Amino acid sequence: MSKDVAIIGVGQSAFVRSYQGSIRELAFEAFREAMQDAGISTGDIDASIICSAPEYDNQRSPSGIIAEYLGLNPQPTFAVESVCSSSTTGIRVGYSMIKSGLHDLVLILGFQKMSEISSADSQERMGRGADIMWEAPFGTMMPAYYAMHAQAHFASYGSTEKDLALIRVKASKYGILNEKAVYRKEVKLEDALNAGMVASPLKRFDCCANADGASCIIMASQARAKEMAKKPVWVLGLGSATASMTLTGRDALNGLTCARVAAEKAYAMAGVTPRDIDVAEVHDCFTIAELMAYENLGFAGPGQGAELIRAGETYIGGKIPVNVDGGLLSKGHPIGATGGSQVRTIVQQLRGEAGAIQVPNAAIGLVHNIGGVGVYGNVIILGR
Amino acid sequence: MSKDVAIIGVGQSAFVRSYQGSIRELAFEAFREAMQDAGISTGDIDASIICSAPEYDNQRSPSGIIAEYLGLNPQPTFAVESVCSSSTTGIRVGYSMIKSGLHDLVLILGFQKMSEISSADSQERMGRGADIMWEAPFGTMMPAYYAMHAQAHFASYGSTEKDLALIRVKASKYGILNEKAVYRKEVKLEDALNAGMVASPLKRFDCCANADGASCIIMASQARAKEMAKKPVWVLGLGSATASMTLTGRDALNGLTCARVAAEKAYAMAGVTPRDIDVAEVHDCFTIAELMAYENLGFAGPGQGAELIRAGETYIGGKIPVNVDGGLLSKGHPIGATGGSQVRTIVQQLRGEAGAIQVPNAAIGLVHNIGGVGVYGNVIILGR
Amino acid sequence: MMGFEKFGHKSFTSQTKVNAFVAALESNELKGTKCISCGNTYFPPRADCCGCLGSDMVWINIEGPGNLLSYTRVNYAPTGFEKDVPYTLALADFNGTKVFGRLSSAIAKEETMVVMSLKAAVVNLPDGQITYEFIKA
Amino acid sequence: MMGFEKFGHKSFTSQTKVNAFVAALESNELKGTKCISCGNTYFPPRADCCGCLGSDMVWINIEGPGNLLSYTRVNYAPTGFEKDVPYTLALADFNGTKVFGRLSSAIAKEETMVVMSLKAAVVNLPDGQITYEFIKA
Ligand SMILES: [Zn+2]
Ligand SMILES: [Zn+2]
Repeated sequence: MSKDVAIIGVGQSAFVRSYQGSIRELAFEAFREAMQDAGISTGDIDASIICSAPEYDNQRSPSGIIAEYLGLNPQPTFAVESVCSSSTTGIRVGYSMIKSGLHDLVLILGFQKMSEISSADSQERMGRGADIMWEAPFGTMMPAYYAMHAQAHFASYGSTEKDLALIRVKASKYGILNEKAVYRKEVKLEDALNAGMVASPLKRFDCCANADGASCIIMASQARAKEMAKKPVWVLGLGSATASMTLTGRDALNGLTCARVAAEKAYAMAGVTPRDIDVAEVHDCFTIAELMAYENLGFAGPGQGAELIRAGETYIGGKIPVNVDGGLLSKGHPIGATGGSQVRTIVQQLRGEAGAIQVPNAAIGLVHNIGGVGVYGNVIILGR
Repeated sequence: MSKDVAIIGVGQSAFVRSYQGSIRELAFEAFREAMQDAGISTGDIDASIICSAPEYDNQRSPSGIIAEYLGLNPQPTFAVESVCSSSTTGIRVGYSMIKSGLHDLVLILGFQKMSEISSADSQERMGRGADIMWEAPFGTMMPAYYAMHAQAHFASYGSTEKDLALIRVKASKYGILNEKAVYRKEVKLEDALNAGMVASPLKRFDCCANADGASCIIMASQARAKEMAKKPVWVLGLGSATASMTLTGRDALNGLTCARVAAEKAYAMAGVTPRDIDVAEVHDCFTIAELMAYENLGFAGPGQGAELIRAGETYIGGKIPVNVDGGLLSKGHPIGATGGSQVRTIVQQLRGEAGAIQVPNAAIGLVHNIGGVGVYGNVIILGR
Repeated sequence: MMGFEKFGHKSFTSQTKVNAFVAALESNELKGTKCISCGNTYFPPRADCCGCLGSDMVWINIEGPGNLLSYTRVNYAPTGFEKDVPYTLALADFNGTKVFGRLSSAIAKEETMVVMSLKAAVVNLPDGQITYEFIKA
Repeated sequence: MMGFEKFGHKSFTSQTKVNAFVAALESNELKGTKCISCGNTYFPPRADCCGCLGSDMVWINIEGPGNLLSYTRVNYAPTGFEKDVPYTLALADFNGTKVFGRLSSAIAKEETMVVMSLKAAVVNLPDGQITYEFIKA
């Protein structure tokens, strides 16, 4: 467990339905918070990495315009993308650039203004999210793919719609406490179970909402972190993996291979096991995604994830508190910003600065961030 | 001058006006050549980095579909973008991932199928390439920006339209020899000077052509490179820098700050000077870009670049041969693939495998790849 | 136009080296490809083999019966598919080759279940497009 | 609609915290912003200061005369600007503040030259859009 690269600053804008400003102004909100958190100025930043799903922007190559607005010229900047996991990919790249010695301080800015394009345009892009040659021509969308995973999980393991609803109930409980979340109302079990069907067996409350938002993470080399940060949070493990984009290339749909492989790599690098994790943020774009994450991350054995939520073990006070900031289900899912928001929550937990949602004595935390429907998987293990 | 990371395989598709296949099939052409060049199989690759300007694709998140087609699951993959310099950004990231110890073998695949979208759509996207708030509303395009740099260079230093034409004449001489180039006809000085004006002072032959194409570079750690490669080419220096996207934020238009700063960093890392460079590939999307590159890279003093081309010093046999593969002006400029193609040329030169365009005894080579109009600049120094 | 734009309820791309897939559908056959050099088989069909880097492929038939691996009945659709809702998307296994597509609307909601036996059938759509769907075996 | 879509020969984005820029143009003034905390000035105007991370800005006037730094007369244009060609794009310096825009078509090609003296003038376009251009000082 080496402590070579640390996170020294975190920031996030409010996640909102429709941000009333430009993407550069949205990015600035997360940037300012992270810079003030780290206590540094723009001249300290050696490079920036901008993370987003570019099909939502009218601006081509937004990394250039955002780096300019943040005052980060002439330092290098570029964009990275792995759809919904773009900002944890950015963090993986930032880690590499620091560990390799190219840079000492790297800023990772994730953003998405999903409302930048019209709703019709958005519906059009959704249709192009899967393999456009072999799957999109049948009329596919993200909820449908996750629904097929849910159906397969139910068939393999006997999990139920109620298990999924229980996950949403937990998300809403914590979402109420998160002032940066887009959805802050209680969802009762019966509300979740009685909601309209989107793609069977997923109903309205099984799905997270689109949102506009930005997140910002500042990473530093060991030397700079020790010099600058009161409470550095160290990158202990990083794992990344993929699965074929087309479902035809996958072994089974009752879990996500990319998450399982990424987790194995992250645990091995950190030298820890699932039992060592005190608090986790998992990618719950749909309730079924959280259920599969329990198993793919080793918090439960294959098919035993439902028992965790039934027993309340993923609440604060349980064996492994998961998504105690409300998750994507409550916060909303501004694609490029999501992973950075998850990392921010874990950093605050490990610093003991999480307020009402603090998991007592959290020392090791985990982030699980998935791009596409199990196409890209990033797992990050952080420690204080 | 450390030899930690090497290039062990290079490949490129033909660059053509309109590729008659899918983007995955186009990518495969460069991939196959690089894999055969390196003599490895897909299981050897630890991660892939896919480089393109995404606004030309109908496929969202093409990195997933391309990695799948190349047989690179479950290894990590993601996209990087800095417009026209995307694939050298990919190489910089690949270097980091290897040097940091995360991976041993990384594949960087750059591609662009500019003909994937209609010509009208392409014209529409061109209008969104600059700052969409403050410059695009006036009707800007890439040639206009480079033309303003040309006008400023002429005003500052007395360079002329004829100097630019001489650069195109050189490009065409070598383009004829490059069987993968899209433009393989001779351009005489008077042809270049008499061609129609695009954006004053730039005329038709001052501009490179759009093209479809792919490039592939395989990088390896020192240990793997020594074990696997007969003629590894080492990454000696990497420099990257930016300038504001809006012209209003720049000091002067008679050169590109991002290139000058990137070059300084690359020379410092490699421990060499401009005089040590035996052969260079520079980003000649427009003739003026090559002229500015002479100065920004230190091959000539500020304002003295024109003397180099007037004296023929950038031909093979001259002081510093530049773009002896025909450059972007002859090869075409498939945005995401361009930097990888430049790197391939230098690798072949340093291996002594460049055939008709071989610069005798080339030992140290340089690549200069620019994204946008001087927004992103990457300089890479390679040695055998 | 290359021919591939004819495939599917809505097409997103027209150019591919495997557009003969559409001609096969027109002859009522669902086909994948097989690499001559190494024997790897592919569905969806591919022009290139990532196993051996070869590009000499032959067409092979995907034949039933197969089994339903998973499915979902969707009530919302992306642009261009609105008039089709609800429809059921499915993944089926044909002797180890997985195929993605729609389940025939002739299969009742109640009888749709994982592992049910299926075969693929070509469907000519009213607008001239061609596709395939899964019907009861 | 926020107001910013009114700026320019063609607009690409409507939402910004500095859309009062358009109202200033309507009052015949070209404005940038100045940070109250640190005094940094910005053109184009910004809502946030990257110097001190503050977001309290006041509007300031950009006043002439300025000098032409560079220009180009374009014969091709992107979608939406086709009817305007040829037109001349330019960068000018107003006492250290650089401004990008078009040169007035009233300035003849022959008299256009780097360092010529200019001032900015608001232009109301026939379709209701508003912009500015550079005219002879
Ligand atoms: Zn084969
Ligand atoms: Zn300030």
